[in-house]
Amino acid sequence: MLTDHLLSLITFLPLVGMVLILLIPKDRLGAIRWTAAAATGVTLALSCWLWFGPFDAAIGGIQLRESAPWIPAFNIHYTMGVDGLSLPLVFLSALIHFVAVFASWNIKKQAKGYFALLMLLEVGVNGVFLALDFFLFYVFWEIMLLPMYFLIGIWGGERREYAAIKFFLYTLAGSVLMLVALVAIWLKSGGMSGGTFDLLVLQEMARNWAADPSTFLGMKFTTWIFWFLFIGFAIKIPVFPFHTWLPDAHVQAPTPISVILAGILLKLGAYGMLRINFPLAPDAFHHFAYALAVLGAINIVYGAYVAMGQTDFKRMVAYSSVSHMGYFLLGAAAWTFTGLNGATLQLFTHGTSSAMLFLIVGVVYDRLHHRNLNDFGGLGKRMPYYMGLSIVGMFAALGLPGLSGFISEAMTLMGSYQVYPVLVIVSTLGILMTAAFLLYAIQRVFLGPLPEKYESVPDINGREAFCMIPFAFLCVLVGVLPSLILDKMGPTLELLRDQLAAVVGG
Amino acid sequence: MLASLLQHGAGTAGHAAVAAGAAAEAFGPATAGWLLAVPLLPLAAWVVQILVGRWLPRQGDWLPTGAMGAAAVIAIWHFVKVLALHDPEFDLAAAVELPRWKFFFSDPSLTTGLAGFSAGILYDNVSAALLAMVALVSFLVHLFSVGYMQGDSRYNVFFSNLALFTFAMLALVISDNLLFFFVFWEIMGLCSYLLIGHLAADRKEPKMSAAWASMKAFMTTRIGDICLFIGMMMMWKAFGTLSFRELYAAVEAHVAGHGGDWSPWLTGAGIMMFLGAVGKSAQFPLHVWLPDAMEGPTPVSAMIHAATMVAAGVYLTARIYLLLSPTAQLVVACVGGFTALFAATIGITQFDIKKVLAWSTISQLGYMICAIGAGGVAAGLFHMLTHAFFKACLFLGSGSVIHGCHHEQDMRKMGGLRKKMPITYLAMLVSTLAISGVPLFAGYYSKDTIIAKALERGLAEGGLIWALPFWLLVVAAAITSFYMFRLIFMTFHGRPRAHCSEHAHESPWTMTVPLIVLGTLAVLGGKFWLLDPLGAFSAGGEWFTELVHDPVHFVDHETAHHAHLTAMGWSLAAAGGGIFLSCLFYLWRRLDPARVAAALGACYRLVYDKYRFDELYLATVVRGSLVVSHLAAWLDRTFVDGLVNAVGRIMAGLGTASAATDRVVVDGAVNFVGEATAAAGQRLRRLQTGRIQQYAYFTFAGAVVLAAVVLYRVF
Amino acid sequence: MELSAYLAVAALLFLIGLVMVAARRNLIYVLMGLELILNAANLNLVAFNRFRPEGMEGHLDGQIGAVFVIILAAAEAAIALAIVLNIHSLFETIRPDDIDTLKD
Amino acid sequence: MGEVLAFWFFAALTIGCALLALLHRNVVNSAFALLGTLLGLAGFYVLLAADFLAMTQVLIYAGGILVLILFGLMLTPPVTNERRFGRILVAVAVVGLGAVAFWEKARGAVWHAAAREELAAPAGTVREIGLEFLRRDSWLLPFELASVVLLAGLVGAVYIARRRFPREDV
Amino acid sequence: MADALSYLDALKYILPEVALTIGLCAVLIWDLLGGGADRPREGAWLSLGFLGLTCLLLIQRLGWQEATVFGMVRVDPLATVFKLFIATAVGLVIAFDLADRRQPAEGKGETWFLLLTAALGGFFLVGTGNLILLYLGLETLGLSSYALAGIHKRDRAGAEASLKYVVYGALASGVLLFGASLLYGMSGTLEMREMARFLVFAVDEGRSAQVLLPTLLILVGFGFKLSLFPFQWWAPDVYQGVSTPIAAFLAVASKGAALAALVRLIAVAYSGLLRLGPDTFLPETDFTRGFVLLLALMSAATMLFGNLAALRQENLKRLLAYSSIGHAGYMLMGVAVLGEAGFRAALAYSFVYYLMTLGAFGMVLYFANQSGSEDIRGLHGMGPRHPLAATATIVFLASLTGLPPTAGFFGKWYLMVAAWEGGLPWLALLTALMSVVSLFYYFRIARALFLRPEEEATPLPDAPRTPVLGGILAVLAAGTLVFLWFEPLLAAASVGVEAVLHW
Repeated sequence: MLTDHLLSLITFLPLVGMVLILLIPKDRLGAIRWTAAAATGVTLALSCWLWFGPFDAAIGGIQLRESAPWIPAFNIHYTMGVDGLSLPLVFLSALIHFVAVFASWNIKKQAKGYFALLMLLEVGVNGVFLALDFFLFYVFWEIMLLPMYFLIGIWGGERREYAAIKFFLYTLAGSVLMLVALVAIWLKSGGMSGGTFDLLVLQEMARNWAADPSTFLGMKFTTWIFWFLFIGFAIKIPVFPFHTWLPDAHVQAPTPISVILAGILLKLGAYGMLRINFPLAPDAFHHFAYALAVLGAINIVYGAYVAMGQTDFKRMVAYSSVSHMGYFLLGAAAWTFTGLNGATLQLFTHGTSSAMLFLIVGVVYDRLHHRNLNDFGGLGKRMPYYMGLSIVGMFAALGLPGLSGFISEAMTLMGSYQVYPVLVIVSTLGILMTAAFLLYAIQRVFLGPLPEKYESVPDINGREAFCMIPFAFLCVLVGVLPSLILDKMGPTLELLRDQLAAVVGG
Repeated sequence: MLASLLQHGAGTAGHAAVAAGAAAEAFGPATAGWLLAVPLLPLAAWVVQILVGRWLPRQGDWLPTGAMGAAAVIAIWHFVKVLALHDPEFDLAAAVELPRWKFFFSDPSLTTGLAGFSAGILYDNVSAALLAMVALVSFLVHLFSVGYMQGDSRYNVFFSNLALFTFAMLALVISDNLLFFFVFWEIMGLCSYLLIGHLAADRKEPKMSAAWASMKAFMTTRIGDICLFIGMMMMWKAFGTLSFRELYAAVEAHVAGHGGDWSPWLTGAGIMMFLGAVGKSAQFPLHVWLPDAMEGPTPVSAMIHAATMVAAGVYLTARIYLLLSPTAQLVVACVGGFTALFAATIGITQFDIKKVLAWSTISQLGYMICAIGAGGVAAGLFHMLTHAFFKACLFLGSGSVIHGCHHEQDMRKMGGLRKKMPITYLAMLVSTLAISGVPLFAGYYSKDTIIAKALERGLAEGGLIWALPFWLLVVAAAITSFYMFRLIFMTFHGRPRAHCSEHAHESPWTMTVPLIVLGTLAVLGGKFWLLDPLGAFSAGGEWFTELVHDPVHFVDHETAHHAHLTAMGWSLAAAGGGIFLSCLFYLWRRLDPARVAAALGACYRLVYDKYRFDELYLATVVRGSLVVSHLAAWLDRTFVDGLVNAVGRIMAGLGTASAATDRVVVDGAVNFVGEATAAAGQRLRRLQTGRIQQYAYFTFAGAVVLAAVVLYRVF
Repeated sequence: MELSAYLAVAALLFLIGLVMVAARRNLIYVLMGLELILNAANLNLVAFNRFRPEGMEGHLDGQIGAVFVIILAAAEAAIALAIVLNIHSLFETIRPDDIDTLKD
Repeated sequence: MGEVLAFWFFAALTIGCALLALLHRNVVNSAFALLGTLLGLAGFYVLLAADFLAMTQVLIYAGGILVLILFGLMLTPPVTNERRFGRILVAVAVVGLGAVAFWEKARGAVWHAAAREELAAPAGTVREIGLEFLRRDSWLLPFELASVVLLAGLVGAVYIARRRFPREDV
Repeated sequence: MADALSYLDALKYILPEVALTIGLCAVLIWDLLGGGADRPREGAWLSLGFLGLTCLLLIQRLGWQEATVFGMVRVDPLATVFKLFIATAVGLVIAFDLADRRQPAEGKGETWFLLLTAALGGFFLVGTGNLILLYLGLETLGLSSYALAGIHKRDRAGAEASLKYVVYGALASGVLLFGASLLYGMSGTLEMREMARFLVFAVDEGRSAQVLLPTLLILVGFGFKLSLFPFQWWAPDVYQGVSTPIAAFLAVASKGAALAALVRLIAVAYSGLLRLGPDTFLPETDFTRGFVLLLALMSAATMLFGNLAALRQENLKRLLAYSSIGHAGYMLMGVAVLGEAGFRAALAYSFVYYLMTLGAFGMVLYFANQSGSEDIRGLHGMGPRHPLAATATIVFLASLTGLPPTAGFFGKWYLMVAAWEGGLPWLALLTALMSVVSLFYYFRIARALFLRPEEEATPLPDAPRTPVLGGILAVLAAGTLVFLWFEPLLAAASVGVEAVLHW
């Protein structure tokens, strides 16, 4: 019984939390917080259970499928399902939102609204990962926009309005492209007479579309939808040159929101590419894979260089996300088994490490109220535990073996090298620069003499440590035992790769 | 060349069956467990130490030290067994069933890519010797640190990092594949970063220079690491495996398949992988980090220079030797030889006692690398081993000196410590004799073999360029003995030249015991003529070269013998010359070094400034990267952001633009008729003028345009 | 006379009405122009009613429609004039161009 | 023949007066010119055998609406310089352009599905129209609705045009 | 069929109209008896009561058989649904008017009366197949609206708005009438249903342009009511000038009625020239192509104008006026397809539009009550003080922008699909693009509400609380949000279109 609707539960439990929060009087802060914690906590527990319980790692395809008609006029169904691709991301989402609640413990300004929006955000994110109906996917996708807009816009930093609207406009532009593709795909699949949104069915149909030589304005149908979808998702990832919303949004967002943004929202674009973009336009993907790989390489190198040039700690971390998401694109574009696994694992590992980095920035910002890297120094003296955790996070981010980042980056690069050796070699420059700016940051924040004004800075407290330790633990765990996750993903990704290979023949 | 390779392979196969039986007898099924315990003991110690070390008695220093001690005992015990076996082709995997770790995927049905990857243990003669050496030296360094690091504000952290460092090196030594090799290799990079920068986070007086040095070390070695990774990827792409054994076979087959020709990309891959060693072993041109790494506490220096970091590079070069094409080998040999000489020249000019030792390390590493490049894998590794003993001894000795001199490192302020610190003096003297290549001391044997191997290869290949390594090494040998004795004389002889050295005192037992042990090994490490008078483990005491054979022999036995004699002559002459010159300058004071330096002028300054490589890199690589990154950041802020936003602006601007068009068009029309200039006037800014009749005009006009478009387009 | 002659007159009236609405700078003229437009339509209705096809004679729907138009014109004129009077008392002008406080 | 003459007479009257109303400087004169147009139209209606309508036209338009407009004229001040030929020309140009565009395409239009040459003799329509207004399945409902419209117009107009500052009345 | 009905049977069909007429008479009498000046609320309750009765009667008639009564009144689902649309909208407008604390007390009786009259006009407008009755309904609606616009006779802005409205409206309806007369001439009948046959003949004979001319002229009238380009000029000025409830009335009730009538006119009178769907294309004629192009161009221009001009508005009502222009463009997109799916989408969107636009105007009213200002500035920092109304506002804004899961998204989705499938993909793309543009100005409102600090809020010292209004907003927001309802909306639109297409 529970397993029948497990996915719906995971998706909509936060919504229950949101309703409960809205019912609590706004001056009862404690109740609001604990309700949020409980809602996300139970969701996390359920996703853990999903992981260890009913999910069968041996199956590559969709599991625990739920389906019910929703809007029959358009043949829209409420279809949910999980496979190896979505499982780790759902878990990550649940974890990050759970942690975000605790990271938000200090928020007092309109706390009720804040936590309610946070819950709504989780609904959208989990829904996107679990939806198997394109329309449903789109709806969940858009549900995330509003909460994010307000979470940045109300609780953000000095330029929050600008950042919020920029985020909103960029992502909405992407969504609109996706919407256009959605309409086109639906009509192509039969329109009012027999069209479908079922992603699995659409994947089957995509083979015929790929074989269809007719063109519109000189481009095949699959090419059109490929680019529409790609740009839509690329904005979210974000891929150069659509990335400029990200630093602004990150810098202005409050810490927990940055954590969510970097930890899970960026993954949505990537997930969308693997779930929808590439399978629905396999031939176009095959044709343009090199361009994508080039974009990925640009992301890696460019992001790292720009990060090096930042003086704002958070901005630097934000650009590091740009750089790290480039690995995904590179690995996915290569579409080798290793590359694909690496790229997908990168989503998870970057989720943990970047979440940690933003928590790190948040801690120091809470204490010193600025983020200017050149104005820190010597904090290791007063905050040894903080420094220790930071080092774990930063080295995980720079891809140190034994920590999670290395596994995914190494797999991505090795997998991609088989297809795009030159690009991979260029990308290694990004690895170098990543190390450079992170070490430089460590040095400027923690090492050297401690300025007088920071003499009384306290070390991290239990709550902050509680937020960071799960991520640190995951960084180490995945770094040492990547098979924990890869085993779950492998069959699905192999299936995915084979499906594409069946279309493009190779 | 190829024929010899094949021959070698055939010999191995024939021999293996016999040897495996003996090995299986010697090593029981629990061997893998024991071997894994060697790295895992320090790892466990690290975990405990990092988590709760602070609250343990004595801040837990006994924990890693004890673990290391146990690991050393295990490693040496197994090494002794290997020695007793006395089988040059010994490989544990052939004898005993070893566990394999399916790292990426545990699902066997996934057949592609890294899914098939698994990691195992590689325990052969080389690993065995190295494992024992690393474990022993590391243990001694731990022990030394107990004394040396007393009072450090992050005592517990230091020990945990040290334990992790050791773990990485030990694990690296027994890794049977490039990927895991790389993993531990990088973890060592992290530890070196943490340890070199140990004082940068000191609670009392953090040293910013240590921070810079640690970053420099990490970044410089990382350049090499990335090259290594690229090399790995090239190999993996071509052969689909990263296991050393399988790679040897695959490359052999590949070369055989191409009629004995090495594909250019193989040369490239080899050089790439070697560049990893260049970074880790501080070879030219990535040598710049090592001298700065002296910012770390002295035990760390000892660790890095003797047992871990730099040794890993040499070990890597040895491991991939069979993957290197002849061209790549030449590159390796030349880089090594050049580094040996280049670093030695700088060593002459330095005054910081640890800096001198650092440059000497680089130089000695050059020897090892050069040896491997020249085909003397055994020689290179042998030197690595002996060097580990005497260099660890030298470093710990210098640490002892520094400790005794209240953390003074400038040799110009020392002098006359011979009497105040006799144990230290003796240990260091012995080690210096060893490094200088004085016969009967450990270094002599290994160094001698290296020079001989370089000569052999030069003879075998012919040509000028292959002759280069030999001469580079010989000159370097002379310089080495010169500056090493300069160090001894300046530090221990003469009169105290400063306050600090006057009040020097001998170090506590935790520091002297390691010195004694290492000093002993510096004497005995080369030949077992004292340890093993009966020849139980080796015939003639040449234990290492008997145990580890070069995979390829380039010349016949006769030539080799002659070459050996020639090389011995040259190296003895070089060592003697160097010592003599040193005595002239610093012991007998017949020559004034200051005047010579002044006479050399700019040349001297250049060498003193380490050929200004730091400045060069700072100006090009570092500044260049920074400039590019700032440029990129600026570009991103202004241009890329602007570009995409411009679309939005155009959108918003359309409103204004259409209004502007309208201003022109509507105004123009109205003016053309000559009516209502005043009415239109300035207030006609936008279409929404608020005037109902103008709305009517716009409506008519719009309707007419629409109708016209439709009528004339369709009909 | 034939039908098209009536239609031409109606069309001319219609155009004159349009021009009057748009071009004269007095609200009273605007109202008069509106009346002209309605009358043009009425003329159309009546003329078409008269020239109906064979077999459909007798129906007076065009004429009746015109009656309704006249009624509506009266009501419209009443309201429009009331509004104009109101405008006059608030703005002291009935020049349409002067009544432009609402604009961008 | 008489019919043709009458047509031309009424046409001249209608269009001429309309043009006069459009172009005349004085608004009162324009209003009276409009009267000519309306009367001309009444004449057309007579020609078109719509006697009831002609009467209605004279009564309601000439007698009602026009008087209303004249009242409006009296209650508002004269506007000076309200005639601008340039402006009229622009309007004529714009409107004419549309007309010409359509004329170009619609030339030779047969506007009626089957316009007859032979017209039935005119007969009185008053009774017919009266009956139509009261027939259930014909114009009864619009007729009732018209009363509501007039009521609405009345209420609206009266409310808006009523003297708005009652305090000044006192 | 219609003739078979007895008088009483026929009367039963128009009972809602009868109830409304009685209601307006009652309100008028009540006002004449002096109630309007002293007890405005009673009149409102009276009106609401009759509107409620009307709605009940309409709901009762939802399932009835289609019929033509009194010769020219068409009672079918399209008419009934839109009568409900109008009646409920007028009811909400009356409620808004009651809640509007910034209006003078005088003229209330007239306001209620005129609103009911307008509703009656709307009833006939949406429920007739006769051009003259359609004109009559249009004018009843229009005349009442003109008077309503000027009902605050001491307000200069209101007076100016009413003047613009009446001039522009009378002009437009005159042009419509002229077009209708030409159409009458071409077909010899005023009944749309009979007209269809003649129009097909005419087009077959190659007289497409002759058919297009009256069509264009008729579109002027509808374009005015729906504020389509290039007939939209009045809308911003008028919306800004009139009181907020009346603006809501103009934006919703008047526009909805006009849309339904337009759909009926096209679907019936031009039924021979329609493209009924992807599979049932009738032979495409010059006329069809021209008509589609005309409507599509108008739709595109309307969208562009509305959305672009809204970008820099400061006055909320003016902003909403431009936004409603943009939305009219979206709705016209459905009509432009000239097919069943398109009509259905347009009607469905009008329901969505009803919810969110009424909500948006209610929001303006609510916050103007608080701050005394109708500018965006007046909203600053209001969000946290009025969480319910502000949250509802966000829902409306999201819906207006077209974000899921609000009804606005589903409506837009339907329109896009219909347009794309109907051969106008570029128009669908433009709609998508316009969504992004519209986000920019809609979320200036959200920004003002929530992102500006609370300290900036400037509530009037004696700002009255309007809980009822808040409640209405919440209900509308819930309606906008519960997207699962889209299915019934779709069904209603479907049934309505079916009814007219297969008449």
